[in-house]
Amino acid sequence: MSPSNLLSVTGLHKSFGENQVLKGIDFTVHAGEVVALIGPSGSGKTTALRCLNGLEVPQAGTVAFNGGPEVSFSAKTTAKQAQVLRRRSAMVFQGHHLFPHLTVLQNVTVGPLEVQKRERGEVMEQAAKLLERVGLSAKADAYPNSLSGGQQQRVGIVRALMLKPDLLLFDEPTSALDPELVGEVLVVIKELAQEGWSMVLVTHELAFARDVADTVVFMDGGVVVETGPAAKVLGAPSNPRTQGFVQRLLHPF
Amino acid sequence: MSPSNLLSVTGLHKSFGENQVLKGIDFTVHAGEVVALIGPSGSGKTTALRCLNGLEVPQAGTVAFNGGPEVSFSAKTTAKQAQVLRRRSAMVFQGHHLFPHLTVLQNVTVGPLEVQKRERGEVMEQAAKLLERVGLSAKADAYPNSLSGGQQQRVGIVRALMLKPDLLLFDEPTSALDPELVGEVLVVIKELAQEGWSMVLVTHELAFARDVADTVVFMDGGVVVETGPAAKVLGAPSNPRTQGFVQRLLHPF
Amino acid sequence: GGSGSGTDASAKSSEGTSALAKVKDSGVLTVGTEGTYRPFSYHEGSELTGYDVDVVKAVGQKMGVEVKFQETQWDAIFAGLDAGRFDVIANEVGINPQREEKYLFSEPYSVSTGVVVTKSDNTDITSFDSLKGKTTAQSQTSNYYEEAKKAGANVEPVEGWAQAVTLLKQGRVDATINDKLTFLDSQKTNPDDSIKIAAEASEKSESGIAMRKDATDLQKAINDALEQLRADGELAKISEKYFGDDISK
Amino acid sequence: MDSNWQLFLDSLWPLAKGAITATIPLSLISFAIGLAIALLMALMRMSGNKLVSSIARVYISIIRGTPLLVQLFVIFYGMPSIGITIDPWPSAIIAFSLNIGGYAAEIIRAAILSVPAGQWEAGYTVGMSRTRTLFRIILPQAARVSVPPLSNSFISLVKDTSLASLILVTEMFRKAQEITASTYEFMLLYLTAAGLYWIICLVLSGLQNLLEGRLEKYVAK
Amino acid sequence: MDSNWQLFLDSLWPLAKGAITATIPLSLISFAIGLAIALLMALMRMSGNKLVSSIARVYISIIRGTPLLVQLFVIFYGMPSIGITIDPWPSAIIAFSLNIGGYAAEIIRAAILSVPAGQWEAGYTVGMSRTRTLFRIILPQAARVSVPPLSNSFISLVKDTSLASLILVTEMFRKAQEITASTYEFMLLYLTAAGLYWIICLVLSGLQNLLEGRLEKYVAK
Ligand SMILES: Nc1ncnc2c1ncn2[C@@H]1O[C@H](COP(=O)(O)OP(=O)(O)OP(=O)(O)O)[C@@H](O)[C@H]1O
Ligand SMILES: Nc1ncnc2c1ncn2[C@@H]1O[C@H](COP(=O)(O)OP(=O)(O)OP(=O)(O)O)[C@@H](O)[C@H]1O
Ligand SMILES: [Mg+2]
Ligand SMILES: [Mg+2]
Repeated sequence: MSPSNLLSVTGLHKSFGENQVLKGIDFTVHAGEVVALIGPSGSGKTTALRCLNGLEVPQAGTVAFNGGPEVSFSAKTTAKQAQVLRRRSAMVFQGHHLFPHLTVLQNVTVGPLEVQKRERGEVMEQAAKLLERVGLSAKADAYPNSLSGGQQQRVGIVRALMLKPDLLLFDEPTSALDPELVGEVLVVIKELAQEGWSMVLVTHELAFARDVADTVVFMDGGVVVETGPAAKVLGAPSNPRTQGFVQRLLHPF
Repeated sequence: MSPSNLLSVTGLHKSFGENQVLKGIDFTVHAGEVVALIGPSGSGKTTALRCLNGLEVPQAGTVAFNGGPEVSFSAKTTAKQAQVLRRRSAMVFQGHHLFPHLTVLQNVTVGPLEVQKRERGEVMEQAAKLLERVGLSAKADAYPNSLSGGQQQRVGIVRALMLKPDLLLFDEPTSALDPELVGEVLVVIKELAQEGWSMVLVTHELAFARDVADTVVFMDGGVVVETGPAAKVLGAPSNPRTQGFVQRLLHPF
Repeated sequence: GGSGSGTDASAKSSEGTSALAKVKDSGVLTVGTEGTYRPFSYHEGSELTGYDVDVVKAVGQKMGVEVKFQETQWDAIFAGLDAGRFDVIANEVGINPQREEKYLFSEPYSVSTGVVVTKSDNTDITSFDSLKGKTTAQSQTSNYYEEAKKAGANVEPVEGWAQAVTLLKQGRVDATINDKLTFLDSQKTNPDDSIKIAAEASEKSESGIAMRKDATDLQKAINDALEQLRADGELAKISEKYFGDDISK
Repeated sequence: MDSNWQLFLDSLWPLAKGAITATIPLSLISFAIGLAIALLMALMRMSGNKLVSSIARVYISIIRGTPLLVQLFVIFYGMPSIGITIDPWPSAIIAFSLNIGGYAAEIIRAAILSVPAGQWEAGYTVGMSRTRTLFRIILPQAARVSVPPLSNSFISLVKDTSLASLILVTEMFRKAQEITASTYEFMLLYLTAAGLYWIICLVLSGLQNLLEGRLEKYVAK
Repeated sequence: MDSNWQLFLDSLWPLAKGAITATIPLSLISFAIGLAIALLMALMRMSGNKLVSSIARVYISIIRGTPLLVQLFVIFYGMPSIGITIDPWPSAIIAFSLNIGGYAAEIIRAAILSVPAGQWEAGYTVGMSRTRTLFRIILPQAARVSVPPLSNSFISLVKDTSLASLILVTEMFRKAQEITASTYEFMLLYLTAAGLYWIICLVLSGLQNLLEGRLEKYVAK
């Protein structure tokens, strides 16, 4: 592993019953790099991303963080064994999945306080700073249901940041949002990217991917079809499947 | 009413309890015209559209089709009185709302056969033609749950067309769809527009609106802020609220 | 015992027709009974049988009417009589002053003794009086519920004999008071030497056919029939059949 | 032990006969009528008319708040005092139907409310009236959601029919009591009856699963 | 009529006392224990282990498929034959708890399943274990969904406690029967008891509404 590699994914295979969803996925994330994972619906993007967070257990392959943990999967790997990966990464879900019975502040602090057992003062300070940063200081004591979709998704991002992960994982963070609210979330993600956070981003917002991603990984049918710099893969894709997909999204009618 | 006017909407007022949602809406649809209704979330677009189909009963104002029906609303108007409007218009919903317990064919023919009591042979012929037209002949006997989102929405459009309405109403017909499937639905709507169907289209797809709409109506806070040719309102809006909104959607980050 | 209160009723019925006339007109005497109270009213296969059942059948014969049985649980039996669901109850209903306040009774057709049943190894219960402070299991069916209370016992209500004996054998109660006949019959069916009769009541208890307060003419007709059955030995014969003994007087 | 075994075998047929001739038909008929009442009550409860919905509320509250035993008593033993005398079987069916009517009303109401509002509107937009939309569009979908709780009610009803013995209906549990009365073996007989109830309930649960499978496609996804 | 009125007044206090000293505490205690059993059974039923989930299935099926009366009898009259003699009150509490355990297990299972899968994953992603996610994240949300059906079970239980009279527990209905035994005024006493049950149930429904309101925010929207 080269020293600047934060994460190496090699040979991931994952089946659900008969359905082989990942057929050997390889890619690398360097420290500070933004990787966009794109591809048609059903191509396995979500599944691949979830494997990085130990939410899905592949049957073969390796997920290795520089400095550990490193998990080599086999048919016998259990969910418990996969969960060590959560020490380094944190996930932001498409549907935000905030805890509806906890306030915004409780949502973002429950992990650090109750699981990581960090010191209360420090956690509260961090929470205040991050909520401030996404413009939600005033909402700390509100319940998620009283927030707009964009606000909920921003809280979701703070919840992930609070865990101090080395790698942020986003699964279509704006696709469940009202079109007008998409911008406010993309702006936050863009700022995080500019600050040097490492992230893997599954998205259909190709214009956004072109703007913020360093590398684009195009998946189709459970394999990586094309990988390269964002401008190259999205602007002048070499593979015809990539071309068709990009065309369909950028010029739908 | 000028003879080319298909529909005139004047002074629509609608409140839900204390919440005044429409504060006097006026616009006109000419025969063969495509009107796009745009505006921020909560501005009352859906409510206005539903009033045209008698799904919502405003407290004041008039909805008049050329040649009737014409309904003048007051606080006493009942849902029953409003429902005559359905004779001329048909609605395509955001979430398609197909009947899950009926096949595709039953979904599109239940109205003509059981409500309009039209002749079976003619109805079946029309259904076959329209399903063919949206590329779903093969799915006539499938149940909605087995279709993709884009297919479901196309069936929703056929269900509306089967009623032989003079005016088609679309409420964000693609906003619940997978980005890749948006195109196939927009293409169908665009073709209908080119064939000369009259329609009112609530949408956030500004690029699409600019392409297919003749007239754009921009609503905000329950009133019509700006109305005009699509190229004008979307390209060089005169009102600052319109400008802000268009800017936000076209350049989100 | 007997139906001392029968005389003060002026034989007027709510609907203008007397209870007897109703029975005579329809030709049917409807009888409420439990059908689960051996050996008085129970099922042999699917056939309803028992001492009370046979007696009331014979009464019907003498009266020249058909007898129809309605089976219900004790909880509902007086409610059924009140509601006119049946004309009479034949279910070894003990005659006591409380009941006589609300209902009419025929002359008794069954005279028996209440017995205190305990476990065989019990030595401290020897009389009704020694029940004071003890726990007994009684079904509300019988007079014995009241008698146990009178004796100062702590009464646990149960559904019937079988349950009472189970409680007794499990040591959850000290005794149960019931009809001697029930005890004898159960010993005949299920010989069980772990229980015994510990004491016998000095007073006889009498059971009769119960009917509504306004049915004085019906009461008279039934008494007449019982009298005839007594006279021609039929009653004694029925009694012999079930108990090997004449318990009708 | 041997004689217990014999008694068990001997009592199986009488008990099963009680189930076939009374427990099961009583349950089926009452449930069918009860469902109709329940649908009516559910619709009344959802009505915009305050009076109509209050009537349904009170009805449902009384049915659910008072013991079934008392309901049976009132109909069979209480009604004659106001001049209405109803035979045992009709009384039992009336009481059980009214009871199911109260319990199932809430189930049906919840099921109707669980169908997305958009389904009503889709019905309207193809021109259907409220009533037609209800029967053609909403109820078929509500059916799927309501099968599990309704089948619970039905299973409860099967067991509750044992109360009918109080109003002169000879059903399975009454048979068990009859045999108990002459054999004094109540544990054995009650267990046998329980076994038969269990079998009936297992069959019903099996049917429930079948039905749920059939109705699966009726749910909007 | 006057003497009926008098009897009604006279019996109110004994019946209410029966409710306060037996019906209500019996219901409350059994329900609390029953919920714990139900949660365990629901989790077992959802377990990936075939054996564990089968045990729960059979338990639930037997409890729901056999009459409560028989369950009470087995525990009170049947257990001594295998050497276990339990007093009336504990017997009643055991029987009712086991019964609620069976019925509520399915309710709780459905409620847990109704919480979106994403909530589990959100728990995992902030580092929680399965158990912590269950108790900290899932159950609070399942609570809202399960309040209406659980409150139904509770209301049924209140009325079912009348069966405890069969195993020597003197609760409200038994009191009514005792008074009946000396006055023979069935309808009056039963209706009075029914009225008291109804009042208890109305209070419970009121509490249910309060609780539902409180838990409203717990539902993901
Ligand atoms: N838990 C699961 N059980 C069974 N099949 C699954 C599961 N999760 C995903 N799949 C299947 O795996 C395939 C890939 O799914 P995945 O969600 O990874 O695709 P995706 O690329 O994220 O698609 P989309 O763009 O629609 O989100 C699909 O065929 C899907 O049906
Ligand atoms: N049935 C209803 N009852 C009460 N309030 C309603 C109802 N329908 C809509 N509203 C309110 O009316 C306002 C306008 O809603 P409407 O759905 O018409 O907006 P919209 O412009 O379509 O927004 P969006 O772009 O989010 O679809 C909102 O404040 C909404 O909360
Ligand atoms: Mg995905
Ligand atoms: Mg809208």
